[in-house]
Amino acid sequence: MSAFSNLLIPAVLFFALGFIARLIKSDLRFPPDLAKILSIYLLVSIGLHGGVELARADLGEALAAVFWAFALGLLLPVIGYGLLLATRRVDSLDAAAIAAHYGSVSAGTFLTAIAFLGSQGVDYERYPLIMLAVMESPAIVVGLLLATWSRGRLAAADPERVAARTERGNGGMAEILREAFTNGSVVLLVGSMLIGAIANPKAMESLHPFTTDIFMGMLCLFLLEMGMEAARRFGDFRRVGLVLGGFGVVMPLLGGLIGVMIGHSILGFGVGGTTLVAVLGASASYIAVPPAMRLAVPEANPSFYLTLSLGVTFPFNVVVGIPVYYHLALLMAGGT
Amino acid sequence: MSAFSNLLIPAVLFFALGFIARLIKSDLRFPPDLAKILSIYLLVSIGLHGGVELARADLGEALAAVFWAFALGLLLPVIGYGLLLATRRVDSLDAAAIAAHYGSVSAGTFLTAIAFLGSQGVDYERYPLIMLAVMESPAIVVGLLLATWSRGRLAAADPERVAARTERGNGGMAEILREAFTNGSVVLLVGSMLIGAIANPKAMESLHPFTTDIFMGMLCLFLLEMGMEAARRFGDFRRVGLVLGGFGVVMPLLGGLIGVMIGHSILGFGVGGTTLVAVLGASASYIAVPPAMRLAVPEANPSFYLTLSLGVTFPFNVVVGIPVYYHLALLMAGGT
Amino acid sequence: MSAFSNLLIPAVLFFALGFIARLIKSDLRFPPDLAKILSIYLLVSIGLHGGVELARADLGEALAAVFWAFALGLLLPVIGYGLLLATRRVDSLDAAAIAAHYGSVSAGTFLTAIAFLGSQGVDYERYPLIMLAVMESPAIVVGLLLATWSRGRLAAADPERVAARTERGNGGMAEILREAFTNGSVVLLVGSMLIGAIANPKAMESLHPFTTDIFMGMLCLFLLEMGMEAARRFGDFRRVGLVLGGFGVVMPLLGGLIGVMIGHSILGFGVGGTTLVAVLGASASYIAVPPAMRLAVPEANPSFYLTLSLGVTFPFNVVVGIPVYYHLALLMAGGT
Amino acid sequence: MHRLYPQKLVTVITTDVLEDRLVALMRRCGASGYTLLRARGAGAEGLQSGNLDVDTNLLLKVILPTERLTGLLDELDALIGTGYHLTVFVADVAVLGHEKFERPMLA
Amino acid sequence: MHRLYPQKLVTVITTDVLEDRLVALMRRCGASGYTLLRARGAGAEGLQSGNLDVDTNLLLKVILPTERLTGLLDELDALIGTGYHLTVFVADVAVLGHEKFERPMLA
Amino acid sequence: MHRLYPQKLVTVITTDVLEDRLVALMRRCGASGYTLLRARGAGAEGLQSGNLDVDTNLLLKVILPTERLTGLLDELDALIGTGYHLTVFVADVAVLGHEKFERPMLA
Ligand SMILES: Nc1ncnc2c1ncn2[C@@H]1O[C@H](COP(=O)(O)O)[C@@H](O)[C@H]1O
Ligand SMILES: Nc1ncnc2c1ncn2[C@@H]1O[C@H](COP(=O)(O)O)[C@@H](O)[C@H]1O
Ligand SMILES: Nc1ncnc2c1ncn2[C@@H]1O[C@H](COP(=O)(O)O)[C@@H](O)[C@H]1O
Ligand code: NA
Ligand code: NA
Ligand code: NA
Repeated sequence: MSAFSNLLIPAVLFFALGFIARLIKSDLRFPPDLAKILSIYLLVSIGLHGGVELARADLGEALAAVFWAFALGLLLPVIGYGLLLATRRVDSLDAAAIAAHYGSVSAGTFLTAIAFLGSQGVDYERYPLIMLAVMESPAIVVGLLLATWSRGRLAAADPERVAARTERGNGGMAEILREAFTNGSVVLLVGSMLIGAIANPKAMESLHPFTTDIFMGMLCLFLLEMGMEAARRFGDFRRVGLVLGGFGVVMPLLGGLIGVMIGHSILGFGVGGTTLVAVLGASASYIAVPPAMRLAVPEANPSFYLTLSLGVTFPFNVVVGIPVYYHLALLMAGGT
Repeated sequence: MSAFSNLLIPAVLFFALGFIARLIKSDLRFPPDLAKILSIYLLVSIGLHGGVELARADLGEALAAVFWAFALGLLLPVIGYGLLLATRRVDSLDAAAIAAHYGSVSAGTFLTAIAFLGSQGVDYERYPLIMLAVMESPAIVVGLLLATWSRGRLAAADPERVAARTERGNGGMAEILREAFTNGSVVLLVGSMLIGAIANPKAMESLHPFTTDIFMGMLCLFLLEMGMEAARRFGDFRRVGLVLGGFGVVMPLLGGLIGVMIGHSILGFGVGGTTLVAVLGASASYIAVPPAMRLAVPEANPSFYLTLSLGVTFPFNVVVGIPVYYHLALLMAGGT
Repeated sequence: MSAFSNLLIPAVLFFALGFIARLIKSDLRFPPDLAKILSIYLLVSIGLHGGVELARADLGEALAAVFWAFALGLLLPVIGYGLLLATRRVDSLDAAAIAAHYGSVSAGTFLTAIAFLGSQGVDYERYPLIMLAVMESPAIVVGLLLATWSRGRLAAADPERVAARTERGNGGMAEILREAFTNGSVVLLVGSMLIGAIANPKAMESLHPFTTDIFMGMLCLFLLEMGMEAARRFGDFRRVGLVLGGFGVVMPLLGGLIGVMIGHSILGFGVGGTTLVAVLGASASYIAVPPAMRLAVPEANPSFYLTLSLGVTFPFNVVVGIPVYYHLALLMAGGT
Repeated sequence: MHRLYPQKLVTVITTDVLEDRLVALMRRCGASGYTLLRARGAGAEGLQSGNLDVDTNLLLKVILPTERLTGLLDELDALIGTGYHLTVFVADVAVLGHEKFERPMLA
Repeated sequence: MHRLYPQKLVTVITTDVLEDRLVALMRRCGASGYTLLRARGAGAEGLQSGNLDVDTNLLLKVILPTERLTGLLDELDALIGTGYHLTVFVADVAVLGHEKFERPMLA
Repeated sequence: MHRLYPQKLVTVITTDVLEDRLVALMRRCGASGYTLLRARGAGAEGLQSGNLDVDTNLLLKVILPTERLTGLLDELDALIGTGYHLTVFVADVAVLGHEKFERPMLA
């Protein structure tokens, strides 16, 4: 029943509407800036909420959450990289770029999960909001390290090909770190979180109608557009093939499972919080990581990582994944 | 007095402000995407409202409303086509394209009418909301049929000219129907209506601040921009000439009259609902139909149909028409 | 303490976030239309608020406020022009164009001041809202007059150089006046004010969620973008140099001082109202005046006036100026 | 000297309602890619202010090896023949990395 | 062979504050239409980031029969003479359907 | 006759993620300015729909005195060598006021 009720959440229905609009070749189009505007709005709003929670949070618990967010962000890309190389469908630079996406998160998926929990009447811990803000950057860094390492191996195998590259480089480690942590959406999310934490609480209340009341509507519009975008990318599925497409489903399940374990067993969250940590593990970035990879791993083909993250994993999570992670979390909670 | 009070509605005043801004050659400009964003917002919001009503509606009454919406959408373009040919100011393909606009509706005009009724403290039936969603497509189909038929007649008269055209065609009837029903604004409006009807009612409530509370403000901004756009088109009036311009005033009066009769006598609505059906009949599309005509009837000159629909009929309805239809509805109600 | 609490206002914090994002070379970018959309929203909302106040205002007091707004708008550019020529860092046409900015106002700064007063729990008179709407145009006119006069002097000194110019002219005085008073943001602000004043009060209430409830959030987004823009302009500081940069700090202090005197001693406002008049005096336009100058004084280099108004004076006012003017107002109030 | 090779740059300006149709046409003609810019303007069909869905123009640029030009122009001519208004012009350009433009897009 | 006729493509890049003035100028010079693109950039007048009304550029393209070029350039020169900053360049292009570009816009 | 001088117009189309890098490159090569247009498109790297930060293209135009062309093309070649996908083409244009294009931007 709860799996079905997922499909009665307006946000999910709007996602489906967008997806279907493309499938039936409707000429529905969003102005190109609308998705960008909505995503700025969503990041600022989640950031402010997270900040208010941060200010109230127990320091020890918050630090544990941040630590495990980092750990997830570092671990998942490595697992993904291994899996991708094992498929033998992409070269190692593509694998590095794709893997980085899975260590990071998708705010759209996370927010849909919150709407899902709301519709189930399930309460949740607020720490995952902080984890969301933390998880963008580590995955970028790991992705770039994997790419550098791959490039080294390729250079050893075929010195000609990557000569130009290693010679000029793409900035050293310091530059990589700077770019990972000054990424636009990281700055927006972390900055808003800090503002939410330090700003005058009364002034914060005056923001409530903007950041909270109209939030669901903005999320619906965003998912409508993302549904169209996902369908557009899904159309590139042929390029990606079945095996790689399978990765786009297996990897979130794996990430979700690891997330459930961390959320339940390590962080000790309830069913709601555990579901959200699972979603952090399962979801793949389509906003922060792609530009970072495009800049730093130009050899990787963006149609691979965009198709997987946006065309496969995103719809999978929104429609199937979230209820699955929720049931896993229920199982774990029952099992203790 | 009520005619005057129309001019005290903020939405109408913003329309006037936009119109005047262009007349006095102000350099006020809206970013090109703002009108598109606002119109997406308005369609989604009306759709959701309509859907909530649909879920509650009496099936028999709803079906009757849908049936008569179809009938209006099919009938009005035929009347318009006849009138236009009678003016001898446009060729038959232009007439077909223009006529299609008058079988469809203008959401902006409809919403202004709702604001007008609100300011008069007049309640209204909700079925016209459903009719609004239904009326976009039939008119497109009739327009394309009229165009195909006109093309046939032109081909008979002058086989050379339309040779290329008939040879390659613009897709058959199936394609025409698909395009009419997958038109972007149809998908947005009908899709949102379905979502409003099936979504979890509690979740729908969380959308209320977005779809209802800020609605009037968004409508005002939209009408401000539309006022500018109408004035810009009105400037092309010379191209259109007085006779054709007259059509832009007579046709909505005719459509409004037919609408009043259907609303009052057939559907049995009160004054509010009857006024809204009249507005459906009177208003001309400037969002859904023009692109459809541009694609399918490329021989027609867009400056004709845009000037008439946006530069003449739209301002006429907003300023003069709505109070007139309301008084007609009052008259009818008194007359029974 | 109150100076510090300025930095706990979300709007100011978002400004700082935007500024810092550029300093740390984040790739955070706003879609180019977002700032324009937000500024339209802000102008319409302030206008409507001002209009409601206008309808309630005491005619005598309102006229006095309007008169002194005009006076400030006429006086400040003349002072600025003199100071700028005294620096000997810019030629007289640049001086005219820069000076015009300081006679006008910055809605962003004004709104930040209102948020500041709110956070201090200080009430304020509403007349400054009306003054804000009045102050855009006079400064433009004075700027153009100063430019015409400068051009005359240059022509006397070097007849060759400005020959083409004086010959064709840029429209006479009538044209200048028309352009100053039909400037896009003037039309938006004054038009919304009129609408707010004459519209049906019950209908105005339905706009409340749009114009008031979500206002603070929209302001925060706007200031975030303006922070980025200010930092971008601040980067051009080298072009401007220290002396001219100093003007960007001294001029607002001077304008603020004059504003405090007018607000307190002439208009008899309390601390809140006086602070706002000071901000009107101190702030420099970066929306209405620059395009007007660009069109009418093409010889002036826009990077001068944009760097000063947006890169220097705007951040100075938001971070330092507002609390300073507030303390000045407190001092004056205490001194009576 | 640089590896600059002469190829043709075709520019098409028209209403953006035709986008899908033009893109399909580019694929058929063996273009290796295409670029779209949003535009406004005016012409025989009146003002295209760019504010409404129906009055926004698009400007399409496509680089083609000279030998594929005729095929493309034939198709564009046919489109004009059915009543669409297109502004089409061709310019000579010199490209960097000419092989790139010889590989047709994946269908 | 195709009916490709040589004409001139004039491109003007400047602040979009000048839009109305440039459009009027195009009409005066007998252009059959014009195309406007929104642009950003930098030059002698500094950065035009495109975020503010005052620092957005526009790029205007106009196709003209060669004999109308001189008139247009004269007007543009005059505009530059009054102090406006314009980036102007002319290219040779070959158009499809040349009569289209010879009919001036309706005033 | 008009003071029209021949110069080179270089156009670069690529992902807008590279904006800062390309602008820095223009400065290094002594351009007097540059113009950026937002674009969409498709090519070897697939569809660039323009809706996401990562799949928006930019089109950069720069006018250069002929003698600075080689330096610019060298740099662009190097960028392509490191794996970036750039569409680059050069056209001959005639500019109004050529001195304007010979003054490098302020650093
Ligand atoms: N002479 C011209 N120069 C540049 N662009 C033009 C010209 N004529 C038409 N256009 C563009 O092509 C579009 C369609 O032109 P038309 O078919 O003449 O209405 C116009 O909206 C303009 O953007
Ligand atoms: N060398 C150049 N190449 C391309 N565009 C330029 C060049 N110089 C100037 N521009 C464009 O023309 C606009 C005005 O230039 P300027 O008058 O030099 O400030 C700039 O903002 C650029 O968009
Ligand atoms: N043949 C072409 N004609 C015009 N633009 C192209 C062409 N090929 C590629 N492009 C543009 O260059 C971008 C990058 O191309 P690519 O590297 O092939 O993916 C594409 O997204 C297009 O905007
Ligand atoms: Na993840
Ligand atoms: Na109708
Ligand atoms: Na001032």
